[in-house]
Amino acid sequence: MINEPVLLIVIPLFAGFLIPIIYLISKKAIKYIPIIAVFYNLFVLIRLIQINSTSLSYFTTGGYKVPFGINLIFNSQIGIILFAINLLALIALIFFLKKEFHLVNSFAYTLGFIIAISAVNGMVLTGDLFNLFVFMELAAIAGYIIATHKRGYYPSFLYVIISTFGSLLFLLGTITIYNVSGTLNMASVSENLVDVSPHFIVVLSVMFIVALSSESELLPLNAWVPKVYEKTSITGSIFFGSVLSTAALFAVIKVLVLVFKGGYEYLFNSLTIIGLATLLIGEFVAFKQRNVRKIVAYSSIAQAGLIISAVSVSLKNGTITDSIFNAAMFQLLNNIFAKGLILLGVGLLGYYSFEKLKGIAGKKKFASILITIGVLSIIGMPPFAGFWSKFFLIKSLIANKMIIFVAIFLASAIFEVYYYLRFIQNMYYEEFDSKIKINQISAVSYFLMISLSFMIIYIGFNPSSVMKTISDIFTGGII
Amino acid sequence: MGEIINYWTFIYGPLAIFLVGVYGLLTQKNLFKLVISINIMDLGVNLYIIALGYMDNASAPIYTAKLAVTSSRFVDPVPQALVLTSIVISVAVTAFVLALVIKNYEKYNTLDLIKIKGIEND
Amino acid sequence: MKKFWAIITVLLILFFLGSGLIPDLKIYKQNNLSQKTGKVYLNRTVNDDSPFKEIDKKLYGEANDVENNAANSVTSVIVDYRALDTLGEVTVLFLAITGVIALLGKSKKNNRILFEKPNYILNASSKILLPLIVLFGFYIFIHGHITPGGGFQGGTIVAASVLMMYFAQNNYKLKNNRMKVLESFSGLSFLIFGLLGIFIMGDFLQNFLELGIMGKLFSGGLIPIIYILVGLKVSAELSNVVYEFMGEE
Amino acid sequence: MNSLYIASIFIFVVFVLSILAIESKNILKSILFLSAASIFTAIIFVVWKAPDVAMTEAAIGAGFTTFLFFIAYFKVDKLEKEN
Repeated sequence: MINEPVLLIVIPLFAGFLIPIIYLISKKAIKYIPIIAVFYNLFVLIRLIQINSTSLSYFTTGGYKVPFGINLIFNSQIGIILFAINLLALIALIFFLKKEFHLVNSFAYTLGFIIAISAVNGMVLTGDLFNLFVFMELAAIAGYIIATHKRGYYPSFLYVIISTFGSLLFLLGTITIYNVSGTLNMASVSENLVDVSPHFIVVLSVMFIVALSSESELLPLNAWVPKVYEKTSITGSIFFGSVLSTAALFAVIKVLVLVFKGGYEYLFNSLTIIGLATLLIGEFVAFKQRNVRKIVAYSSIAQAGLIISAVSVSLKNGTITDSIFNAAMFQLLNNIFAKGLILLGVGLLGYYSFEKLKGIAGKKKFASILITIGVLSIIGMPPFAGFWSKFFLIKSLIANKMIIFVAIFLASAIFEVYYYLRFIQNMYYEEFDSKIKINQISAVSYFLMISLSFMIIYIGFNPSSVMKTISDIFTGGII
Repeated sequence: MGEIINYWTFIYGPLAIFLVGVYGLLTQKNLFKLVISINIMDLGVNLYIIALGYMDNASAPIYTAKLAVTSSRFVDPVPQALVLTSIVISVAVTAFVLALVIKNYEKYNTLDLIKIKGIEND
Repeated sequence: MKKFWAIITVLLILFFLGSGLIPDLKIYKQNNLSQKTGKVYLNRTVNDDSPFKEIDKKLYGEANDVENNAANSVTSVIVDYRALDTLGEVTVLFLAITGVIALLGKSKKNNRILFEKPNYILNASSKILLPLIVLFGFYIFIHGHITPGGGFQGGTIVAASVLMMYFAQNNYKLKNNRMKVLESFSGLSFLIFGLLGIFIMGDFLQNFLELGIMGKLFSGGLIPIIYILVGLKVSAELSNVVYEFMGEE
Repeated sequence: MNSLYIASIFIFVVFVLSILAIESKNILKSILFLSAASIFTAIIFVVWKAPDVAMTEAAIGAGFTTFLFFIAYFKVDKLEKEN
């Protein structure tokens, strides 16, 4: 039994390269390869989490020593995030193969999805700047293909343009770092970035933030998000909402922690402002929408802003303020499940605009209840998971005297509660339009939704144990 | 004068080419032109990367019989490897996005970004 | 007016980038390799105890105990030191081309681009040239570890021969399924060699073959094998792009 | 010193060509200007002692990308004529 994290990248790639050969033999058989690959991935991940402790381990590739060869970084914290991402990917994949396989050129999308999983794992695992660029580009190309799932050619084009601009900026920043510090390894960059001027760090970090903002849905380059969410399929929306954005956010956090950890206070201050601005603008625009997918898209942007600003607040003093950082990680983890549940549930109902979803709870009771669980978790109602992450976040922020931050956060939360409750109210208390055809929801889909809501409720009822696990893992040992 | 030429050649020139691409992204509305802008940005970035690896009086990083003794008078091979990767990635993206341009034309019957936006919003 | 604001924006960005970068960028005259990864790669001393030391021995044609034996240092970086990048890069191309096939494959009703009918000389000479071009492409990627060039360049040249056939003969049709099999096969072999590295040596893509003497054709362990696989993959992929873009009859 | 002047002049040429590629009204001309800029970039790479990159840029950047652009342009052109 090999216990190398590189398997998480290699196994989906192997499945991806196998698919074209299998396709020539039997067109149906390609359904099962990705599922086997992701199951095996989850199995490997459980083994890895058991074996590796909370401290950071470096895994070399090619047999070359750490600062010189490409290395992957892993500890059980990264393992948990990866586990959640892969689980969501598995759910989306099962749903895709069950329900949307007939939609379009099934071959390309199956392949795109499985390679996207590999790329996303690579983004989370890699400890090398240029390697991160390559995996980001791979994930982005998979994203372009997934975005065209329902003939969304224009959103996909927009996404290509914006994301390519971002990745070219990232390349500029990477090579500038290489020129100054002489290395591409994230951990040793920060050791070698000592005697450079503050102005240089500002320019460099602005480059990186703008570059990484396109994939992680942060402010300057996130114009593609609502358009792509609106036009893509259910699988696509889960992929963008729960899988890709989480991995990209984690990549941003990794770059921040590893490369810029040397106490650049102004950088983290400005990042906090960017994050809070993203939060406010996202919530404010979501407030005006009357289409569930657009609401989730803008709320997803807002959540990204919240997490980034919390992380940068926690990094401000040159060391990591554990309590804030852990709460932000908890929030990141909760968002994966809640957003996935809402997108899946609404996708299964088949309608996205408020007009068509009027009173649908009367006809589809169980599905509506499951969606409501996701919504309540995202807006932070007890006893669901989202409540506890927000609670811990506010508690730790107040303990660190970040009153303004808390005020902005609470103000945005009011917007969020309002528009999500309006959606719930619309589902439950409006008159059902009898002309609207109701979709049948199969047992498999129910099973997927129930498993997601089970996760949310489980975390919701055992917050202290989960938080304890998280803080055990995250405290001190963070990357 | 020499300094100015240095700065132009190694930093401002490549950055200027990159920014010409950015200018294209900001002003153009034909889909083909946008793809061309991206390619120009790519040229600028590649030039910048190679420029940072360049040294005077150094030779290409290939060992040959003539350059028998190892010395540090080689150009840095890392930026060259990175540029090779980035060129291949850029041609992959270009192939995909050109296919998208064709599909966009098939769907909307126009290549004008603003008109497509108008059709989308209707 | 839009152009004016665009120019202003661009100039601001240029000023911002330039002002921050220049004082700290060691531009080319001071650009020494002494503390850079590039020097370690050049000296082939990554796994030594003191990687940044000055070495002063003849490598080409003599050294057979160097850790990475490709005479072309760029190749050694791409295929060996940073091989995971190359795996990702090859996959990017593979995935993008799958996307192209997915997008263009549907609308194939009489969509072939026809140019003026080629005359007899073009028709006949292209048949003679085809094996020569393919041979040249193969030469480039087989010698990727000794001379400039390698899998990507050679693969493009092979794909260019397919393009030439499309231009020179109006009824030419590529057997694209074979190309897909070749593409998958070379990708899988790349991964299998990488996994063999784990099984035999303990690290993904670690070299487990004899290194030989630098500068010889049979040297460098896994490097030529992987670069040949990359070359085959790239030529198959780009040929498929040519096929998709030129369209069927 | 000599190579510096050569490189600076070629960079200026690439700069001008890229402006022409952006500003040209005709798409075909734009594509040709882009292709020319790629070729000059490849020459700069040779001057800067990067033969591998120069080969890649010439084969992939200048050659293959230009082909892709042309075919895409002709396809759109054909669709335009059919309508």
